[in-house]
Parts: sequence; C-alpha cells; structure tokens
Amino acid sequence: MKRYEPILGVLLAAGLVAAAIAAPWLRFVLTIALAKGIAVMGILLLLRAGQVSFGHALYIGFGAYTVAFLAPRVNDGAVLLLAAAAGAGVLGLMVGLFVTRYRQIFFGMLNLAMCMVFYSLLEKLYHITKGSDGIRVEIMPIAGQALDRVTYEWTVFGIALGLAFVLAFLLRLYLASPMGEALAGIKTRETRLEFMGVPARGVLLAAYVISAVVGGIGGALIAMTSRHVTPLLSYWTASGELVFIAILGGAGGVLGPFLGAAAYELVRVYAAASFADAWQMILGAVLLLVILFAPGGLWGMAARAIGGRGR
Amino acid sequence: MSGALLRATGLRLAFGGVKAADGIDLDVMAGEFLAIIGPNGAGKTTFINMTTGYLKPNAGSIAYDGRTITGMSPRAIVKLGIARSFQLPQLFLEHTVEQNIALAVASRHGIWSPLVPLLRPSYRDEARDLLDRFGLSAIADARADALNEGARKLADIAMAVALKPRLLLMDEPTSGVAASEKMTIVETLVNVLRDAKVTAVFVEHDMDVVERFADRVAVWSQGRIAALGPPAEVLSDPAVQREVIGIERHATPPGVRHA
Amino acid sequence: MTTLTRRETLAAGFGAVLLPATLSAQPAPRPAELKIGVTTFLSGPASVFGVPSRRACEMLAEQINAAGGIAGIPMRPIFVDEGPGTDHLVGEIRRLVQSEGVHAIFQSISSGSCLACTPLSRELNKVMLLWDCGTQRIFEENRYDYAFRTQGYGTSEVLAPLLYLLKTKPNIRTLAVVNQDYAWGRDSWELWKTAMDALKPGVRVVAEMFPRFGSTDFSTEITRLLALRPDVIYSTSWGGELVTFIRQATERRLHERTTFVLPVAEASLQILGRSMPEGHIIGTRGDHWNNHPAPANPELFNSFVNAYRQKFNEYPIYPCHHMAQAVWALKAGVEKAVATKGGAWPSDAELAAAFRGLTFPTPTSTITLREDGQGLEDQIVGVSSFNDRFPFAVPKEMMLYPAAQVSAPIGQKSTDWLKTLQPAMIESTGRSI
Amino acid sequence: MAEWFQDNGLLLGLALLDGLSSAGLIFLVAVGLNLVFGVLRIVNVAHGSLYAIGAYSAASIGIFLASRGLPGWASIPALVLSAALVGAVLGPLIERFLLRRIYAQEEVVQLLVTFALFMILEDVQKLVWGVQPIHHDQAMKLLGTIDIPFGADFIPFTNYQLFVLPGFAVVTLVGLAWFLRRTLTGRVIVAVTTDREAATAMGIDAQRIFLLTFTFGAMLAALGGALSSPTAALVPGVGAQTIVLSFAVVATAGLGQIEGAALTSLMMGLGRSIAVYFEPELEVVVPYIIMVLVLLVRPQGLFGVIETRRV
Repeated sequence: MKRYEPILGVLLAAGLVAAAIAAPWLRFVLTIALAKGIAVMGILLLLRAGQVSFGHALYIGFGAYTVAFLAPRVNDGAVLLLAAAAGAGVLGLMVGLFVTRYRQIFFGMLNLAMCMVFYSLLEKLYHITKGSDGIRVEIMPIAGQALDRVTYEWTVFGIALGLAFVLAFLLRLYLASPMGEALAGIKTRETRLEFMGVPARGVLLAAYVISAVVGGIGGALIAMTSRHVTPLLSYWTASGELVFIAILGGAGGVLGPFLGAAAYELVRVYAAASFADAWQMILGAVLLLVILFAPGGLWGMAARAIGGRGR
Repeated sequence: MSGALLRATGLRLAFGGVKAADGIDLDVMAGEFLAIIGPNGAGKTTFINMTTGYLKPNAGSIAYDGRTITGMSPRAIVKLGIARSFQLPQLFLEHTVEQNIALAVASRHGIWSPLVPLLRPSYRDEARDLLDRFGLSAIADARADALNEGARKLADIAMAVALKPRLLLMDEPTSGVAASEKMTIVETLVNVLRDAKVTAVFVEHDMDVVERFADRVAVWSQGRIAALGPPAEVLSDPAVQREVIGIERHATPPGVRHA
Repeated sequence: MTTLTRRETLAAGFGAVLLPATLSAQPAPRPAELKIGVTTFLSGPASVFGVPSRRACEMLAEQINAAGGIAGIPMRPIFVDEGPGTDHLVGEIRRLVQSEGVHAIFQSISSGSCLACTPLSRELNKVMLLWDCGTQRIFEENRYDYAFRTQGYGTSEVLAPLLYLLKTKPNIRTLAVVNQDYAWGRDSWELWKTAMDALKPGVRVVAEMFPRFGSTDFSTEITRLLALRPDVIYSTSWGGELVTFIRQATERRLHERTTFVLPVAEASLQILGRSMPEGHIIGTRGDHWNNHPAPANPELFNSFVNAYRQKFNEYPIYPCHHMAQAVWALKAGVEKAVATKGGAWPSDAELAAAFRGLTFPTPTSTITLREDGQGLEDQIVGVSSFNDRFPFAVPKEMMLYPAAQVSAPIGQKSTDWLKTLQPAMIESTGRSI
Repeated sequence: MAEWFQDNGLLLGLALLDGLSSAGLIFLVAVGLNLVFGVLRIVNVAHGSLYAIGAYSAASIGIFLASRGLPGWASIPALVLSAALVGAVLGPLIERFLLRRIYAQEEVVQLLVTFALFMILEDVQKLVWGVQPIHHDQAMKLLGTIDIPFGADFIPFTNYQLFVLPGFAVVTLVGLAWFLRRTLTGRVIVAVTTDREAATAMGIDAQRIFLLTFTFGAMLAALGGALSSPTAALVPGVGAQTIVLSFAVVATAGLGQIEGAALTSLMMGLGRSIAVYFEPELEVVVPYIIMVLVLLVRPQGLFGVIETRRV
C-alpha cells in the first residue's frame, strides 16, 4: 500500500487542480481543505503516539492571527507563512513542555484548556483583536510579487498544494525514521522506550512541536484564503473538527488528512446547500457511518479497494 | 572473572507492609551467569526493578562498575550498559519484530534522525543478524501483537541484547516457552551472551535450566537472600529443596503465564 | 421543492463546473427568476434571530411572487447558515455567486460575518444588502460600491435609548453594564460610554461585566448588582441570555432597585411574556414596534404583522422586520434600475448604482440609503408596559428619534462624533409619539 | 490583607453563596460524565446533548403539566421524573446500538462517535424544540426568595438556587457514594473503574455494567439539565457550552472519582463567582487555570490514583 501512496497523492492533487479550474468557488473550498489537511497531519502525528489533542485549533488560530496582525507591517505572504510557522513552533514548544508530561485524557483536556484560554483571550482583548468581529486580511504580495485577486487566489492554492506535498513527503520520512517509529512506540510500550535509553517525553515533544508548526501553517493559509480571522477558529469544536477529519480520512497514511479534509469540506458545503439547517446532522451521520462500517477511514477504504493493508 | 560488576548493599524496599527487599547484599561478578530463584512474591522482580531504576530503594545502594547508580533513571542506567528483559514481554505491539529490534539498535546510536528510515541497511542487517541468532528470522515481518508467548519472550530478550549491554537482567526468560523448545532456546541465548561477553542475571523457575546454565544461584525468600552459591551446592540443600523448589514445581507448571 | 432544484444545481456542480463562467461579461439577459442569497443563523444561539427572519423572507417572497414578482420576475431566496463560522461562510458566498448565480445577497446577522463578507461584494461585483448586522465599522472604515445597509446601525440604536434615559431620568448617578462577551457587547458599551461621557459627564460606572457568550446563569452578576444598587443597568444582551438574565433578576427583585436599559429587548419580550417588569427602557433596533401608534402605511404594516402571526402563530420580532426592509429595498432598487434602463435588465453595476441614495418605503416610515451605503432608520424607544392587546410587554411613552439626528455624519467615525455631542441634545432630539 | 478583608469580607460572603449554587450545577453535570469515563473510558461529548435534552424535556413536560392545571408543587418531582425518563430511554439506546459496537476500537474513535452523536443531537433538538428560547420557571417561582442581610442592606436569593440546586448536588453525592460503596452493583462499578482487566477476569459481566453505568450517567446529565431549566432559558447550543466545562472538571477530578468531581466543582464554582466580584474578565479562564494548577501538583487529578504499570 505504501508504494501506491505517491501515485495516489499525485492523482488526488490532479483531481483537486481539475476541480479548482473547473469551478472557481470550489477553488476556495479546496484551498481551505488543503490548509486543514496540513494541520490535521499534526493530529495524525500525535495519534501515532496514541494521544488525542482536543485543542489543536489553538495553533490554527495562532497561525491565522499571526498573519492578521503582521500583515499590515510585513506585507508579504511568504514571510508571513514562515512567521506563523515559527511562532506556532515556539508556542508549541512552550505548551508542549507542559502537556507532554501527561497522557490520554489529561493530555487531551490540557490541550483543550490551552485552546480555550487562547480563545478567551481573543475574545477578551477586544481592543487588540476586535473580539468576535475578527480582523480582515487584505490581498498581499507573495515573495515580493504584487498580485491581482485571481492570481493571488491561485497562488495561495498553489502554495497550499505545494506545501501539502512537501510536508506530506517529509512527514512520511519522519514516520518511518527512528524518531517516528519511537513515537508510535509511545502508544504501545512507553516504558520500554525508557528502558532502551530513549526519552519518551522528548520524542513526544518533538512530534508536538511539529504538529504545532503544521497547525500554524494551516492557520496561516486559512487566514490568507478566507482573508478574515475570528476567534471561532480556536473554539473547542474547531479542535474537534480536526480530530474528526483525521479519523474520517484515516490515520494510516499521510494522504488520510487530505482525503479527510477534502471530504469534510465538500460534504459540509453540499450538506449546507441542500439542507441549510441540518448540515450538522449530515456531517455527524457521515462520520458515524464511516466509523461503524469503514474502520480505517477513507484511506482504509482506498487501501482495501487497491487490495493492500491500510498501514 | 575479575571482581564485582554490580554490587548491591543493604537494599530495603517495602510496599505497604510487605517487605519486597529486606537487606539485600549481592555481588554480581563480571562475566558470570547468576540465577535467581525463589517463590512468587519473594522480591526477585523487585531486585531487577531497583537495579534498572524503575523502583527506588528505601535504603541501601547499588553500585555498577564502581559507580553508584541508586536513584538514577532507567534511561541513564541503560546508557551505562545495563539492559533488561521483562517477565511480561514489553514489545511495541504495532510494530513488526524486525522493527522492534531495529528500534533497540537505533536507540544505541541515538534516535534523533528524523528523515533517514529506521530500517536503513545498517540497522536492518544488525537486526536481521540478531533475529537469525535467536532463530526468529521466520517471524521478522510479523506484528508483535500476533506472536505467541514464546516468540514474544525471545523477541523481548533480543531487544535487550540489541542494546549491547555489559550486564543483562532477565525476568523469567523461559516462562511461557514450550517445554520441548526450552533447552534449545536457552542454549542459543547463552551462546549469544557468551559470544558478546555479557554478564547475566536471570530469574528462573526451571531448576533444570538453572542447574545446567547458571554459574551461581541465589535463593530469594521474603525479601532476603536465603542461600547463594554454585547450583549443585545450593540446589541440593534440603531446606532450599523443601521451601523453594518443592513449592515452585507444584505452584507453577511450565508454560503458564505469570501475571 | 426549492431544495430539490437546488440539489439538482449542486449535483450538476461537479459535472457542470466545466461550463465557462463567462456569463457575467455578456449584456445581462432578463433572468427567469431573481435569485437572492440570504445568510442568516440557522444553527447556534443566534438562530433565535435567524430562523424567524428566514420565515419572514420566505413569506414575503411568496406574497411578492403571487403579486407578480419584482419587476415582473419571481424572487427566490437561497439560505445559507452563518453558524459554522467565517471561513465556511466566505466560501458559501462564493458558491452563491459563482455556482448558484445569485443576483444579490442579503447578508448576515453577525457583525463578524458582515465584516468578513462585505469585501467580497467588491471582488465579486455583486450587490449586498446588509440586512441585520449593526457594526459601525463596515461603512466607517471602508467604502463599498456594491454594499448597502437597509436598516439602522449600532450608533443610533445605542444613542436613542441613552437620550431617552437622560431625558426621562436626568438625575442618574451610577450605572452598571452587563453585556455578552463578544463584539456587539463590547462595541455597544464603547458607544454608550463615549456618548454618556459627552452628554452627562460624571456618571459613575460601578461595574463592567461581560459574562461569557452563551452563559446560562447570571446569579453571581445579579447578586453583585443587588449589592451595588446602581441607578441604571445597561444591557444590550439578546436571545436566551436576555431572557435568563431578566427572569433571574426579576425573581430577586433587582428591577425594584434599578432601571434597566435594554436596547434590543424587543426580540425577547414575547418569550418573557408577563415576566418582563414594567417601567424599564426598551428598544427594537429601529421603529418597527408591533404597537407602533402611527405607522406610515397602516394597512401594509398590519397585513405583514397579521400574515406572519397567522402563519407562525407568533408576532414578528425585529429581525423579521429587518428582513422585510431588505426585501422592500430590493424591490425598490431593482424596479428603479429596470426603470432607468427603460425596461431592460440592469447589469450588476447598474443595479448597485440604483441603490445609492435610494429611499424606499417601509410600513412604518421610509428609509434612505445614504451616500456611504448606511441606511437611515428612525429609532423608537419607550418604557415597558402591558395592555390588553398584547400578551407581552410593549413600550409606552414612546419617543421617536429621526435617524439623521442619531447617526454619525458621513465620513466621521461614530466614536469621534459621539465625543462631540452636547448635553443640549438631550432636550432637542426626538419627539413623543 | 486584613484591611482588604474588612472591605470585601461581606462581598466574599455573597460570592460564597453564589459559588455554592453554581458549583451544585457544575457537579450535577460533571459527575455523570466522570462516572461514565471511569467505567467505559469514553469521554462522552454527547453528554452535553443529554444535558440539553433533559432540560428541554423538563421544560416541555412542565409546561404541559401546568397547562393541565397540575398544582405547582408537582413541578419539582416533574423535573426529576423527566430526567429519569430521558436517561432511561436515550442511555440504553446509545449504549446498545452505538457504543457497544466500538468498545474494541481505539479511544479516539470512541470519542469521535460521541462527537458525531453530539452533532446529530444538536440538530435533533432544533427540529423538536425549535430555536426560540424556551423557559418554564414554575419551580423557581414557587419556592420564592430569602433575604440575606448584607450590612444595612439585604440581598434576595431564590430558594431554588440557594438551597435546591446545592441540595440536589449533595444528595446526589451522598447517594452515589453510598451506592458505590455499599451496594454490590456499586462495588462492581468501582472495581471496573480501578482495574477493568482484573474485574473482567473475575467474571464480572462488563457489558451489563457498561449499560448500567451509561444509563446512569445519561440520567445524571439529564438531571443536571432538568434542574437548570427553571433558572435558564433554553436555546440551541446550550449543550456545547455546558460540556466543555465538564471536561475540565473530569480531568481535574481524577478518573471516575465522584468526591474529586465534587471538590473540583466547588473550586470552580467558587473561583468563578469570586472572579465575577473582583476581576470579572478572568471568570471564563478560572476553571482552566484551576485545572492546570491542580494537574501541575497532582498529575493524576485531585483524587486520581497513580497507575503503576507492572513490568
């Protein structure tokens, strides 16, 4: 199955590009999906260690607000992306030093707590953040190039796609490396790691920081795409949504997050369009069906269709 | 053999009212195979746990290679060259056997390489070689959670050996192994360890194994060492036979998993 | 029925996406129906506004279509939920324009949604009528050619009750605020405080409380207010929170120790029923009280209110009236644009031009869309009371504040303008009705 | 310091009364969640929905009974009855048809099943009860108020909030403690909480205990909702708001510890009400600050037991 991953990745990317060319409004939805997919890779990483973060919307929100705050001063998308990634990494390190001491529900709920504190700050510091009104992000030059709107949107889409590819590739390497495999070891036999001289907490912390960085990148891309950031990006349900996408896509491979995110956004759009006041129910039902009848998520389904194992 | 590699002095540890270690004094000589026998609850595993840093003694000290290691973390102790295997095999259940061993190999070198595969040629070769010597080649690609008890046990020991320790502590290496294979497996194990010049301490219930492979045997009873000496001498002691071996042979038929 | 057609459009979505999206460049042909995208809350706490407004919209569309449509074309509203947040909503606006091909968009209850989506009117060259959100930031911080607000806004909606308070209770000395902790709660407090400091300097603010949005228990806040005994308690809360607050407060007789000023109370009065205490200042974000003593067009007013009551077994609340204003503005604007072109269908730019400076009739009065896009809607404030006609509190001793007098002039920021207000304004502004 | 107390002592006294009442409500919701988590090891996100449905049902039943001319005193037993009804109907349905199918799966999957259920139930509530605030405060009105002296002044409190809510919380706490310690079923539940493997090895019918506990937890959630309904108007989204605080309580209290839940609720209730008096902007983050502080000192939660792994 692993062998097919690159081919499937290219196919998926080609499908996304075709859809984005064909329907301009889908381009927007798919850019958001790519951004969320990138963020969900971080969730996937933590899931490898058997840990569920119920607060990673913190890093989405942080990345998005980094762009919104810095855009008037540093008017360049490329620099802002880097800044968001670096900022989220530093934040992830600080939070991670604390939360990686905990496992299971404590890990999940402490992340949730951090996320909710950040959310409250965004709401409370009204004079800086404009509260729930949020901050608008204007179209900005990227890598020194001033762009008109359509080119800008295509560029952000392209960046999201390119980053998705690069990051997924790196993540794939990471997961197969000693660091990545030791991470998976935390899930099944954390004590053994210690008896092999491997600091389990350090392994988890490294993964946590990476998950924060990709979260920050995802958030920055969302801000550059929707061009308006609000505290809702960091509400606890948004964190739940990330875990939702991870499981919907399947935790078996690096394509899972992107399959999940694309499916999630499309189902939501189509459900909202067809049943504007019951889209939540439809999303919930889809997730329930996938969990009950397609364990391994969409990636698992794809894997079975091709005839290999999910992992 | 030259002097003590490990020296425990006056170790005491109690859980609630139970004295798991009640003044343990023990020297483990470099290069020897020391067997630990005794009834369940005598504190055998506790001794291993204290030596490897998992439990901290209430009193007493442990010196390794002339250096005090009491109170050090398991991680730091491993780095000094003390490895252990477990009564309940501690494998990474979602990894293959080969990956398990390779992770142990990798941890010797430091695992902080995020982009080179775990199963790089050098680690893979070393892991394969080890599996070969343990006779586990056939199940190298099986997931650890799919193994039978005996294979788990061996893989668990192989992981400890992959750490290239100078001192290896094994907690019941043959429990769960089918009686018919037991001698062959132990023989293999002993050869591997002798080749690598590893000093070994092992908790063992099978007196045949003890008799045949141990250089010395220590008898544990209620947190104390009741007897210590060459197997022939100790095992023929009637008191030991009555209080330890007799109970042992009835209480735990071979192959039963100790929880 | 509408769902089905929409689903067909969507089913076509993936297949028919290959159609060239060049329609907008052509001289606009007369459409078979006038499609209107409507963003409103269909989930979450603010659906208390969203769902009634959606009903009002559907009802009016039915009525208008039965009477021949707008400029001879039937209108069809397509609803989108604001609930999931702005990143979703911004995508939905694009879908409405680029996939559904809507001709105009009625936009948003939440200020956050409006701030996020209004800039899209510029990018997509689509007329947007801001039908309910109140933030003053929209037209004070930006200029939009395609966006218009068909109702009043925060500045007038806060200033009118303040003027009413200062006129009827000139001797107040202390005040406390309990607002929801989100942009409107904070904004409406800033506007109030700025205006109050200008109109009656020296009123002491004894407590500023912003309980979490969606709180279900205000007992602690109420205890503190009971202990503080402020002359006035100001709250722009709405929905379930206002209902909860008033019930918990009246049960503990807080209303006997203070005067409430509740600028958006109207939407909650039916639910509160007899639990609403009498003699407190209430507003409706406009002039559309169901007991308006002298609406400009009584037949139209009564027919709207009665039709809504008959259909949904409750009185329309202010978001219904706001939605109706958007529909009437749309009708007036489209018909004006078509007339200007001598009966031909206008382009998007021509349609937008028709809205600038447009004055359209509402059942109670008229609303003029100012040069900057802001609508001028009169404000009526009164004190809560009960009569035989309504099973819930309605205002009495009403004062009408003409919109022009309680809105910041074009080009001036509300907070700057409010600082310049003179105490004399308290007497000179507004008239009893 | 002493001076501060002289100035604010009376206020602190009021804050204490308010804190007790709000702690009672927090406890009633959180204790069910904690119990379920202790036994099933599932963080039941849908607990919030059960709370909301309990509240809505109680209000509906109350309104119905009032319209039938039932005497006012009946409104309080009606609250309890409707909670029992909701729990007894929905609890077994959810456990039997959803949760039972996924006990073997990973924790995150179990969590997401309840998240999906939560999304579905959010829309179901909307379909059944509409979006307009619903309230029925007969019970609160019936019991009247009591004047608490405050210096020369007095402060009216509702008897319902001051006595009934904390009273129910205390009764629930004592009743639960008695049930868990003194009855066979209760002891079995405790046994499963502390060591599931050992308990099942001893021949305990885990499925029956799971069903029982979940139903019980659902009843407690519904009871929390029902008891809150006389004081609060019910609107869509009330479940999401409530559940996130309960998460914090569970993590802080320690695995399945009812006394821990009680103490945590008390700390959070008091913390919040004190914040309202002296630093209202902190009110929202107080529960999370408490949680972080507690876990810093006691990583396993207030009353949690450190799980030592045998090696």
